[in-house]
Amino acid sequence: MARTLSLIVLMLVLWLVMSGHGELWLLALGGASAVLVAWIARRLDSVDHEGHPLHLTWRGLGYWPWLAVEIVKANLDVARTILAGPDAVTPAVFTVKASQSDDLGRTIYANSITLTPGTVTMGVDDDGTLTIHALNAGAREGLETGDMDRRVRTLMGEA
Amino acid sequence: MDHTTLMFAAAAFALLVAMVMALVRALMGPTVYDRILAVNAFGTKTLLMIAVVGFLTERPEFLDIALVYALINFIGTVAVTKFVRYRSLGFPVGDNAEGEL
Amino acid sequence: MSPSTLMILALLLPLLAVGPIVLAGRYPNLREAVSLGTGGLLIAVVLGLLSHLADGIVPALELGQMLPGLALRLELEPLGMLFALVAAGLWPVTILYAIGYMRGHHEKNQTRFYAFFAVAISAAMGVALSGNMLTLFVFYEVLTICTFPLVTHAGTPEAKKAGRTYLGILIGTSILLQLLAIIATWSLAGTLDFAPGGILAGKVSGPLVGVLFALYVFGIGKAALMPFHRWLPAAMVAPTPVSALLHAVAVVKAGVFTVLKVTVYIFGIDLLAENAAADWLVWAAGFTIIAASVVALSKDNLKARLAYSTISQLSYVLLGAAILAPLSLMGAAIHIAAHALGKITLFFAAGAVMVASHKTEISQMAGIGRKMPWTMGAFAIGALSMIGLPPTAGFVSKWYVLSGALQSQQMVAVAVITLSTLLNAAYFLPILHSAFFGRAADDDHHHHGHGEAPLPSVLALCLTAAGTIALFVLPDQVLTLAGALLGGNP
Amino acid sequence: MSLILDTLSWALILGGSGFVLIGTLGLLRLPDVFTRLHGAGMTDTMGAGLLVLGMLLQSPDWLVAVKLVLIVVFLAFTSPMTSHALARAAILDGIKPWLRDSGKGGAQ
Amino acid sequence: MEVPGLFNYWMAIVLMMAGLYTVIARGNLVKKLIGLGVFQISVFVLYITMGKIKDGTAPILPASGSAEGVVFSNPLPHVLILTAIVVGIATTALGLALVVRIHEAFGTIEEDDIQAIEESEA
Amino acid sequence: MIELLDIVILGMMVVAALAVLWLRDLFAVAMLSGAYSLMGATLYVLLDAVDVAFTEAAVGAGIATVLMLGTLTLVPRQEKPGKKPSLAGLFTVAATGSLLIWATLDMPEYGDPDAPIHHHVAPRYMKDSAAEVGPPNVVTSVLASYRGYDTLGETTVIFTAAIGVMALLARGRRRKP
Amino acid sequence: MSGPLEHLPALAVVIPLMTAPVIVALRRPWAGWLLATLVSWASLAMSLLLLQQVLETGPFSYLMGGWAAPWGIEYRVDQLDAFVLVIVSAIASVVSVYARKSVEAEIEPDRQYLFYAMFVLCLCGLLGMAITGDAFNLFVFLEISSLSTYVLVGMGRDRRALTASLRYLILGTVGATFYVIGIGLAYMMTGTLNMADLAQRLPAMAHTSTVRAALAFLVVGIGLKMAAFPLHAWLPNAYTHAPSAAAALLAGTATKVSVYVFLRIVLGVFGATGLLTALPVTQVLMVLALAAMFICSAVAIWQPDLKRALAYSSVAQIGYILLGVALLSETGLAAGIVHLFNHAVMKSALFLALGAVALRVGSTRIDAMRGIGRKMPMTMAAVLVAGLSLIGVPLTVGFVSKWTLVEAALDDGMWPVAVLILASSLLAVAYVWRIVEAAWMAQPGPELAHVREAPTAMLLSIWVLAGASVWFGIDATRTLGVARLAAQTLLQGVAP
Amino acid sequence: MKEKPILRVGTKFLIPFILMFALYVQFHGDFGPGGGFQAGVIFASAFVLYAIVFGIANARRALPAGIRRLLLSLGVLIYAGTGVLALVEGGRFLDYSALAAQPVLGQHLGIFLVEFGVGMTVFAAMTTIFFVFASRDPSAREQD
Repeated sequence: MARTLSLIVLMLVLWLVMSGHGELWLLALGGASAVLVAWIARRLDSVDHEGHPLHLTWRGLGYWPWLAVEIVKANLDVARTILAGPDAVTPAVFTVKASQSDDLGRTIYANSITLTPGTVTMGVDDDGTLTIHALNAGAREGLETGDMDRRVRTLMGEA
Repeated sequence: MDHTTLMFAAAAFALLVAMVMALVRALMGPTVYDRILAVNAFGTKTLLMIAVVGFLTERPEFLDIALVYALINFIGTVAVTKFVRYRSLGFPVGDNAEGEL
Repeated sequence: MSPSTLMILALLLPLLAVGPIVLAGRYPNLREAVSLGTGGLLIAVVLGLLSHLADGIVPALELGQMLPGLALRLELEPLGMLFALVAAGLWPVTILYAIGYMRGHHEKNQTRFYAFFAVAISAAMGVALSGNMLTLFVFYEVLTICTFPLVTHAGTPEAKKAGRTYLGILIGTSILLQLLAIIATWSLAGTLDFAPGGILAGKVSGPLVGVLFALYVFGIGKAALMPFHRWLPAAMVAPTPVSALLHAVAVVKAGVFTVLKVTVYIFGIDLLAENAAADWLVWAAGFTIIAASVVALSKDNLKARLAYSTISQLSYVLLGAAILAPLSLMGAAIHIAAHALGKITLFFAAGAVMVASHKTEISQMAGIGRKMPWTMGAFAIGALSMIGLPPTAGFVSKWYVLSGALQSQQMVAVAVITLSTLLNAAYFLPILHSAFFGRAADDDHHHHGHGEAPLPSVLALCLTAAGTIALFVLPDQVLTLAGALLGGNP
Repeated sequence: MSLILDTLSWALILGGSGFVLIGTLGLLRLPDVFTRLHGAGMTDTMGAGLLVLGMLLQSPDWLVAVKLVLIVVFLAFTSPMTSHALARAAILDGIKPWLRDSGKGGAQ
Repeated sequence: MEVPGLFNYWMAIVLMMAGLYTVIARGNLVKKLIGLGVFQISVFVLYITMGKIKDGTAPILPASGSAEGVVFSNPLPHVLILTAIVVGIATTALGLALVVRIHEAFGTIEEDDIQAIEESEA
Repeated sequence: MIELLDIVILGMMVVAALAVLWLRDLFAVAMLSGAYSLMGATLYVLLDAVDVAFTEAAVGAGIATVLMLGTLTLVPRQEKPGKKPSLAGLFTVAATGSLLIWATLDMPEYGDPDAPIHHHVAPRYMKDSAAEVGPPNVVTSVLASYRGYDTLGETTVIFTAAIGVMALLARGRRRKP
Repeated sequence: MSGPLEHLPALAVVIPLMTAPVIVALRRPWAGWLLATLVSWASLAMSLLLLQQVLETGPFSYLMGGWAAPWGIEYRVDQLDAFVLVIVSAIASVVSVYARKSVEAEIEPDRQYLFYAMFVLCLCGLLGMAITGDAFNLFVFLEISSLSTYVLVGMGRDRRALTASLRYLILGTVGATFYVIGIGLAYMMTGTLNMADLAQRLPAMAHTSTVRAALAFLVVGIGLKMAAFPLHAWLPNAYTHAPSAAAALLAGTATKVSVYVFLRIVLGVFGATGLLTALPVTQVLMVLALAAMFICSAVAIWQPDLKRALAYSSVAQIGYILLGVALLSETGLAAGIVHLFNHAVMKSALFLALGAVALRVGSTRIDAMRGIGRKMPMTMAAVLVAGLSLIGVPLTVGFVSKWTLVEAALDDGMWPVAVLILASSLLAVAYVWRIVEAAWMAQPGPELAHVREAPTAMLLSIWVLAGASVWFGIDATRTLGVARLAAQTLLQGVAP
Repeated sequence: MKEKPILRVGTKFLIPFILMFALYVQFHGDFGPGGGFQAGVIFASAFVLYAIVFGIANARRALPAGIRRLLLSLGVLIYAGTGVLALVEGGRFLDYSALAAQPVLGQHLGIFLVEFGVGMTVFAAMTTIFFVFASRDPSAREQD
């Protein structure tokens, strides 16, 4: 129920920032829409800890900026590789272990890996093994340090 | 042309070049996945282009369109990958005695 | 009863008979009684009309507009009266004959036969009473279509083929040529009402008149002018009463009647004469007369010979019209009646021979006159009428046509009539000779012992033979009517 | 203030354009679909991000700004999903990644 | 940079003809429908080009400030094309449904194969 | 700049259209037709037709492509090779095309503010719709009010298409064997 | 007229439109049938009222949404509109009565309600096309009717119905798109979409190549929709394989309304430009019409399937109508317009009757129908009557059309054309007589042993139309009178 | 379900936003690009996404055929009904000015209603079309 309520509030906020119109009529519509969306989302089983990860809000504040910096670094790296030409690439496929306990955590981890250029998660196994394709073999070491894995676990509140 | 316009013009030009290059990849293939990737990248560039054009024409309030592009691009790509992988968009349908009619 | 009511009755009576005929289908006697009774009533109605006409009344009646400005209209005039008399008079006779023939021949679908026959008579009445060309055309087409099931009565492939020819020529010519001519007339004259002296006078001139006239004459396929005569011999597959209907009662008569109507009331003989629009018809009709006679001469099948004879005889009427002389027109009108009576006798006789002896070929008929004296006697009278010898009706009509031709110096026509008379004699007299004086072939053991045909048939053919003679003896009524066609002074 | 903003947006937009171009170049030049994915991903993240940031600085009112942010967030969110889905589909379809040492796989 | 006065129209025509040719000349039914889509979209381009006024802007009145002196492009073609797009997708959907059924019924979606099957039946 | 964009996008559209014609992999063709709509939509934005662009993106690039894919799951993905170019088709296309090109010769030029269509019916929409109808988006005013009846028809069309697809393709209630 | 009747023009279209969703929501076949029937009859009543009103007061208009004409969408009702409305709704009314049995037999139960929804939508589209005064609104309703038609055709039992439907869809869409191009070009030069307004503004632009090309595109586009020869390729299969009720509805109405559109656009809108005479429009039209009459009639003779033969005959009959139009005279136009009605009546009667045969025999191939006249006498008698009408025998509507058409040709002194018109009707004799011979002049084979007469409701519908084709053939003053008025109104705007 | 957590989690997260965006587009057609039609498509696209990721069976359970059919009909009826309402109130068909005391208010209300109807029908139509296609059995292709 708390998730539903928070979803309604979130939707209403979204409405307000997109709309920019303060008339009562539109606000009422926004409220009704938010409720409708919440209802449909529940019907679609979308309002659970995966679909509406309310609990990650605060800890995320620390994770996302870190990730952004990582992304910038990786981008520069990849840009250099591309400019150097096809000969410079040394693709590699390898696996890393995701130590998060549930799918949400693994998803965040896998997506973070993909989001940083140079590495793409190609598969997630049931036991949390991620198959990674990397543009440069060097990316492997970076991941195997487990820095990101740890941070995601922190985000999930597991460590 | 004042310099802000010029700035957006430069961005638009870059995006245009990028779009052409993406289109070339889409035409060249060689695998299906190359095409999907290219069309997806093309879509991303298009949505950026819409945003830039909004600023270029000094009517930037139509960014809703760009959002729709992003959305459609995403759904399209998901549908495509699902399709090439499973050759189906949803079948089997499960035991639904009701049918559509 | 008022003339209008009588005209409506004349149209409706046969139609009204259809219902009872169909309902009485299971009881042949009742069915035929209905037909005969209606026939009697119809004769009474037509005679009633005749008396009105004699009183100088010209009954006319508008049935309602079909197209804007163009009504379905009935109007009685002498020529129509003549045709109505012929058709109405011969209907019960034909029914009488058919009672004997159809039962004797064990024909199937007799109810259908009687029903459509009645419809055909109604259509013939319509043709006779039409007050304008549109109405006439309507009934003309109805007549074509309702006789189709009669022609194909047998349902054999041969009958089907004949039906196709029948319909193809009659519908084809009427739609392609006649309808075109009618619409052109409407377009040019702005009316289609029959009027003495013609409605086209002053509206058209020059070769267009000739073209239009040709469209009419060829378009009226029922007049069987060559080359549109093929349907008539083809239709010989039908039962004999149907042949009677075609050749005598309604169909071909409707054709030549229409030609006369068109000549007199649409064009007017003056217009035709001025533009020399009918000269070609003298040649065409003359050719048809001679050619059909020659073909008839070559036919061994009796009905086929009679059919070609009809083609030839019809062209007399056309010739009479084409000469454009009042006398020959009168002759043409009389010939409608004369030929009707004569030809129906001949067909009745041929059918009677077929029913009684199952013979269809002339060469088989040697000596038959002795077995069927009444039948062959009547046949002889009919044949004389065809040749144009007294004391038969054929003589009267031929005489008038010939006089007209002489009067207007149409020597071609004179020559044709003379030659054709010889040819007619050449193809009829041998039949009579062998029938009465020939010896039956020996191998004819299969059918020997037959006598006359069933009584109703014999009765019918004797009646018509008598009529042929009566028309010669007492032609006044007919002459009056035919004379009235031209304004009252023959 | 305006000058600083403008200079900053210039820098951001040029940078974004640069990344977009480089990423697309990668899409063209890299040897197989998996490596190209990295190039495309670059456009989605850095390219789009910088460009939007540049525009953000120029946006006339906060409505536009909000939508720009929404765009970039949406892209950041969906881009890895599509990349992953694509890569996964390709690998399951039997396409072997091009590897330098084996010299096999890649574009067929 | 000047666009020649009729350039847009000409390009739209070229596009239309490419689409139309796909419809006429291609035997594959899906291809035909896609060609039809291309054809229609090109017609839309023609219409939209029609409504454009140079230096004009989208026909949406600004939320604040006056519209004085602002040139707006013609909204009517836009309205028409909105309708036409919907019609286009409706047609495409129906066409594809038919193609699916045809494939199930004939086992092929190539026009000449289907024709051969139909002729062998008739 | 806008003009350059216009030209290049139209050029790309031509390339995509020809590729649609050329390629035999229907899957690629479907993708390209999606990209084609996307380009079209971009062009509409350049030509100030934002509503149309919005719709084209959602429909042409989105739903149409997904439906195309849905069809391709059910039918073969390759076009049969060996179809000869159609002379009749070429002729038709050439004739139609030349007619259209000829038609353009008397047209008002691109963006000409003096063209008749900007002076007859449309000005009233721009001038009075705010007072008469209300919405700042004139396209909405025209769509929903001035020509609201067209839109009712449009809704009916989509309704027809939906039940049409149902009638042709949907399976009925499953009955117990 | 005031009060609720004032809104008749809108209601005549909107009521069918609103019925369709109700049918879909209810989902019951019988409810669908009932509603479809009721609504068809209601439209007929409304159309008749409209016709009466237009005859009394002359053309009038109805402004949708209350917006004045060139800005909003206008419904403009003149004699021609009202006449076409009556034709469409009358045929639909009769077919709807017939449909119940036929649909039960041909469409699986789950889908029947969709059939009725489509039926009503098709009706709505056709009515909307006939009544609207806005060129683009016409396109929208054209698509409603087209889409529903594609589905109706595609619901046929034979698998060839699917290909027929798709072919129709492709050609129909190309046609509609051509129409849109044409309207766009005309719009470009005038700035308006209202037909009356267009007609007023086009003459000033008539010299431009754009307007001329617009005319060409409109002619070709509408030509495709109305299956004008040689653009008729979609029609024969579509009519042959569509479900019986749908085939009858389409044969009677779909191409007729397209012809109406042709008249409305080419004469009504472009008439005043003088382009019809400046360009060889009428000449080309005449040649094509004559070609259609002969070629398609001849093709019809050789068809083994009667539905197909009749479909080709329909193309030929469209030729008659166009010929009347090409004469560009009042009588010619009146002939064309009255033939819209006449052909609708007789062709629908024929398709309905063949539907009954299909129901009982399972085929409409001529060799399957030997001797059927004895088994289904009433049905086949109706075929005979309607067939005679097709030939143009007097006392049938076909005669009226033919008469007027030939009269028009002769009034213009076109003797050869008149001869050709009549000659082509002889071809009709051939294909009609094939049916008559097969049905009536053969003994039924053993495979017809169990065949019975058609159900009463079907017979009733068939005979209503067959009867109408005689009734209006005997008294054509009303139909022809209206047609003449419509032609006059239409010609008022046509420049000499 | 276990198979692809990335798409699953992402989709779940995204769907409310897509739906909300669609409703925003629906109700802000007056002010910017958008309106009932676009909103309907976007709203439908959320369900399409759901169907693709979670399987058509789940999607159909969440949005049963009956509801879709009802919405499909209701949308058209709302639109046409608005027109009829105007007619009852004394205006012409679809004359929204008759809907309220002030014409502009009436227009506003009318446009809102018809856009709502359009959105509803389009949403139902798009999902129906997609679901019907996706529910088709690909193996049915060999049957004759």
